[in-house]
Amino acid sequence: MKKELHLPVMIGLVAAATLFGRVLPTWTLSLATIAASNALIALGIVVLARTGNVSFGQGLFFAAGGYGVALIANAWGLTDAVAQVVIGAACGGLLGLVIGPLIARYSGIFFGMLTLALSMVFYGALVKSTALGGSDGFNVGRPSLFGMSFTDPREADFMLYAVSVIVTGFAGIAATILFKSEFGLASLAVRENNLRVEYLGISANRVISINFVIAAVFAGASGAFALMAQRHIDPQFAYWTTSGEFVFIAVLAGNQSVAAVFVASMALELVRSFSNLYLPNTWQLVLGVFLLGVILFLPGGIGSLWIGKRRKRSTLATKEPLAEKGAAP
Amino acid sequence: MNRFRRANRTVVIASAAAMSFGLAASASAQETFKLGVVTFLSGPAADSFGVPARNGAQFVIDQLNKGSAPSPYEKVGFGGMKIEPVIIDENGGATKQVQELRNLYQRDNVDVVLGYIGSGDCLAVAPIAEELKKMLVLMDCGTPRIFEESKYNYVFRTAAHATMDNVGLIRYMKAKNVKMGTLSAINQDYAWGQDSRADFIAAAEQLYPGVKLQTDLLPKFGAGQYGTEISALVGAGSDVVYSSLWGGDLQAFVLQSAPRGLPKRSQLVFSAADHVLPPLGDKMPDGTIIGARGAYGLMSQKSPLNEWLFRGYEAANGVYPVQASYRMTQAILGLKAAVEKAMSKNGGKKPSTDELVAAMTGLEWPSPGGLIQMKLADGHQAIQPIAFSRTKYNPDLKRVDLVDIQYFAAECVNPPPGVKSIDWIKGGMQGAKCN
Amino acid sequence: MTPVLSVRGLEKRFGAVVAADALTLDIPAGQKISLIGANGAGKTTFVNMVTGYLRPDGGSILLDGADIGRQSPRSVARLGISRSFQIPQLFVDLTAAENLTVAVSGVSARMSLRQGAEAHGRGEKAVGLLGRFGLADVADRPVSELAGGVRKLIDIAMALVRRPKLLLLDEPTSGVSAEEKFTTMDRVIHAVAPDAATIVFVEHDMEIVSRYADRVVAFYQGRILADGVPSHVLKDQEVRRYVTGGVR
Amino acid sequence: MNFFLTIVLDGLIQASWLFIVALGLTLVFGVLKILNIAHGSFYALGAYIAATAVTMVAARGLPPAVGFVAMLLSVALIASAVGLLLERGLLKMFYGRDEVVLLLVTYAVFLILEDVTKLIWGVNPIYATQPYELFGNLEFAGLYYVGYDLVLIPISAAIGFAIWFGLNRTVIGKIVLAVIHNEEMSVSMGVRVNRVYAIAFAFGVLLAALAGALSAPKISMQPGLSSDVIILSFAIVVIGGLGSVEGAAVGALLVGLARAASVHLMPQAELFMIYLIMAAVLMFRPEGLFKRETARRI
Repeated sequence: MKKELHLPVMIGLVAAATLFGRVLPTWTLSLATIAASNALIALGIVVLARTGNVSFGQGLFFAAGGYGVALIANAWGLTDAVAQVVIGAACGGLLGLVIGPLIARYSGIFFGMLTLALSMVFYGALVKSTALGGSDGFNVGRPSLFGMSFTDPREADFMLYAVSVIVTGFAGIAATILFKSEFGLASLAVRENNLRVEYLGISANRVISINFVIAAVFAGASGAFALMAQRHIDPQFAYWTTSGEFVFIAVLAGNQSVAAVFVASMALELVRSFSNLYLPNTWQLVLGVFLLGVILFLPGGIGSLWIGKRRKRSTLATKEPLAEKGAAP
Repeated sequence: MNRFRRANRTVVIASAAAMSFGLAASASAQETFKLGVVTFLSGPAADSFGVPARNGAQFVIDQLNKGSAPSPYEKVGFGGMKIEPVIIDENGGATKQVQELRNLYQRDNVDVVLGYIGSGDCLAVAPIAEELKKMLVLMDCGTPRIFEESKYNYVFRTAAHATMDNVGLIRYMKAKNVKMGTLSAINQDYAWGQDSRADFIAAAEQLYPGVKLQTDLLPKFGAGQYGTEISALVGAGSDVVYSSLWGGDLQAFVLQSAPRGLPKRSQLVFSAADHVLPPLGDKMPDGTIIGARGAYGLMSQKSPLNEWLFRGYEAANGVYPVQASYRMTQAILGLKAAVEKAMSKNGGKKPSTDELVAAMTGLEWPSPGGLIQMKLADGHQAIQPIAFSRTKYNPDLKRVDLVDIQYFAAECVNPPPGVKSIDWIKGGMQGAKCN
Repeated sequence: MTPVLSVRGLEKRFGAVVAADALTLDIPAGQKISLIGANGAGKTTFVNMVTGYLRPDGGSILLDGADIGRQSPRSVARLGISRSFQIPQLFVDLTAAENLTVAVSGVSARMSLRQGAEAHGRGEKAVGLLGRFGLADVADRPVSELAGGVRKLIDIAMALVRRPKLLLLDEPTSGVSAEEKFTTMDRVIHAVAPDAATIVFVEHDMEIVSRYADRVVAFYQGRILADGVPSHVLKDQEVRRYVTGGVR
Repeated sequence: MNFFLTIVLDGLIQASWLFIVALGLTLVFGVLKILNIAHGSFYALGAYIAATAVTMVAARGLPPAVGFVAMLLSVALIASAVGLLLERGLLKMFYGRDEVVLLLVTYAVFLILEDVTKLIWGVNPIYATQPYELFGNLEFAGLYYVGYDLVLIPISAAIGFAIWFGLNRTVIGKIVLAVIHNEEMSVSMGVRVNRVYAIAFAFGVLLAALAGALSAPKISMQPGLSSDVIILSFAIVVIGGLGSVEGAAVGALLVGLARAASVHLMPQAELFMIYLIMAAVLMFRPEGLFKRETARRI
């Protein structure tokens, strides 16, 4: 279990994945970009889930990041991709800082429902705000990188792909380190028995809040990517089905491998788009069956395909009866 | 349907394979014209707009490929090239649509993408097509913002935007001197509802100075049950109740409001209601003033083209075509006209995207709904005539007839080039030519 | 010298049930005190109130003369009162060592988000503690695979990590077989000795009580029935009737 | 005063169907600990079946009253069958997994049912208004109300009472309650939990479908009917307290009245209202209004 993580290897993987984009057919580039940014937010959900809490409202931070970036971009004409990611992450993180401590004391379904409620309130506010285009949202210009602007579609797509893969990759590395850290262990402890954690003089709420903020930062950055990839933002970013999809990816991936999150979100995108092409009338059905299949045959998530039978350490595959989680003292 | 799918599957696989060998360029088909068609096949807009639009597309494309459309469209397909449609579901939000648009252009190598009903989707996909330098024909979506907020070279909209729906409606009410001292409104709480409401009220203030807005409701999209709203509206008892509701919401609203006496207390005015007449039948109260976002369906003007669509579509689908079917038709016919114009210039080769764009810009073509003119936004935004009428149930035919229909010329209800719609309305609709 | 813990007129009731009725009790440093009483006599309630899990309805709890009656379990723990649980409260999916490691890293003001527990020898400290309870061999096995007696010891070991001024053990030998109970208790007392001088343990088994306690407090319906050296208290008539008689 | 009465009456009409839906959701959660996202789809299913039944009856030229009865019966039969089928055939396989996983399973079911209903009934709107005229109209506070709407109020009250009675006064009900409150205990007492699960889920589906059927005559069935219902009933159940019948009742009333009030007083707020209430309730009473604090023995 206590195997060393090889930083160089992981960085190498990220680099390889980035260069791989060179040989990918163009249409997969933007697909992979979306997949990467979805993976980033799903990763945040996994991080948070290690404390036993699943957020059904990540759309809130996703949208916060997206709108933050979009507004700043349109106001000051700031188009640099990296800067936009940073802004997105900051917007998400700040909101997380405000909300995290407030809802850290809830657990289980209540945590999920509260996050969902908050994101839906935000959604309502966005639909109302005609200044932001209401439910139709508004567009932003294409991103640049370090002063270079990309007019050739393929180059532009590759630039986005590269940035998103690199950022998501490093987020993944950070997460792996976090999971192995003291704090990561304490997070698992909170999931298992937050009462004992308190009795050890550790603040379970603080542990949850910190993980929550990390998840919010990832979500905000992810929002920035989604915005850059589609140059358009609307309240759908904050809608409950959007958040649901991210949880969907997190569960699909399981939490045994960070790479699995990326694979899962790529798989989801592919299934969705091909079923929509060949079965335009029944793509939802295909999606549903696919989901059931994965949950049924890969209980540990897609990750379990190559991680194999390691000791169960899953956050999303072990059942805790609500009775215990209902009322934390 | 099946035929279409099988056809394009092989092509896609082939082209995908080709691309992965890095020869993406050479992957487009020779003597066929590959047309991406995007419309709602699921979700709330499917029944009212999406599916009628798809049926329209299938009817027209079949006819064109058989070469059995009336003049001036008798040529087979697009200038001899068979049309090969790739049909995609528009449901699932702008994010998904942007991705699907990219896939259509880059993976499936369609020559042109045509469709989109949701305003949000149109706003989202337009800039992407522009970036990819691929031609995009928006067929329906309502919001004027698309060309008023930005400029596009590769994007066209072959139907007039929503401004004329409400300007025309007010003009009609004035013409039929409908009394409107007080007004109540119920619109869905999203862009279409909010914009329509704004346009209608603005136009009303021009032609009905001193009109008093009483109850102004914005129920959630897809609410389905309007008991409370109806109480509020009946309670207010205004002269006129305006609504831009559509589809299931509109049907539910009519079904629930009729027995509660709303039609008796107030004149109902629906800006886009033709598509609910077939399903509602005798449930639609007589004397309701309705628009169809064009001179469509039962309000369409007699012409060989219109006969062709109306009868043919009815025969194929069991119901007569409504606005979405017409709008799809006029989009496809417009594209056909552009393709053939371009080919006449370049000596009959399959035109390049840029040749197509040049041909489409400022184009005019006859359609079942009347003459379409790409007059606004430097020849990228269409204007078209529109009609309004009152409902009257016809027990013999068991369907709602439309009586005292009045037409309005395109220039009468659409802003002139270079003026923002809302400013035009608020400025008293200067330069409107209403003969 | 002021007692480590002094409780004054402590009140707590659950509906009709009186769990603490004007409890007053002083615990000087260095004592090993056993709380006895039938089920529902208020022993565990007392422990829960002292450690901040339950809010007393009235009265005060002083630790070294400072009132801690309104503190949360977390701050009480930080102030120097630790406890073990009747039902061991462990992180069952983690290994024994990891359980202790969480406890150890909890002592430091802030936990590292980068370094693993191996850093600053916290892992060793954890394993060391396990060793002291003779559990070194199970260090890397998940708690879910361990027997009840072992869990009990781990639970106590975790309570010890903060070297508490006052250690409360809730039925340390419950669920331990009759023949093992003395060895277990010897282990506990021996293992605890270097870190915690003052110990309060809730106990049902009178043999344990008389062997390990140097003072016994008998509870009945939230009141203190008797308080003194075991030999004396265990002979008390009322205690015989209401407490030891009532022990299965 | 009249104005106030109007709000109350409108609120009650709203609450009546919301309550029936929420009741099913809360029951399923209470017993199976599943937050069933597909619940809305069952509402839609019920509505579609009802419409079909009514149109078939009307086609035979029978009076609307027959249609009304026919629709209720057919929905009751089909829905409970579907419920049993799903629980035994699908959900069973996922018991013991985390809440979230189960939630996603129901999400998948939701997606599948969306398309299945589409495949069966197509996308063209269907409806069956005959029963809507069944109870005439009557004037109240200067407004016309549809008898049918008003009749829904006692109907849903009756259903609510029946469920409450069934749970608290019958053996099977007591067993179900036992499972709701302490599953381990009831298992040790020899309760066949699997059976309780099947029954409870079937009942939940039945209630959702029934609510759909009852609203069918006044709405038009079309794709996307379900997603709005599910969020509403979530809100209600969370407000009332997951797994509590009284909670569902109070939650439904709260939401119904709040909506009515906002429409009459400040239409702008209508979109938020429910979520605000939900967030507020969760903030101050995380377990919802009617859930006992489950203190934990240590």
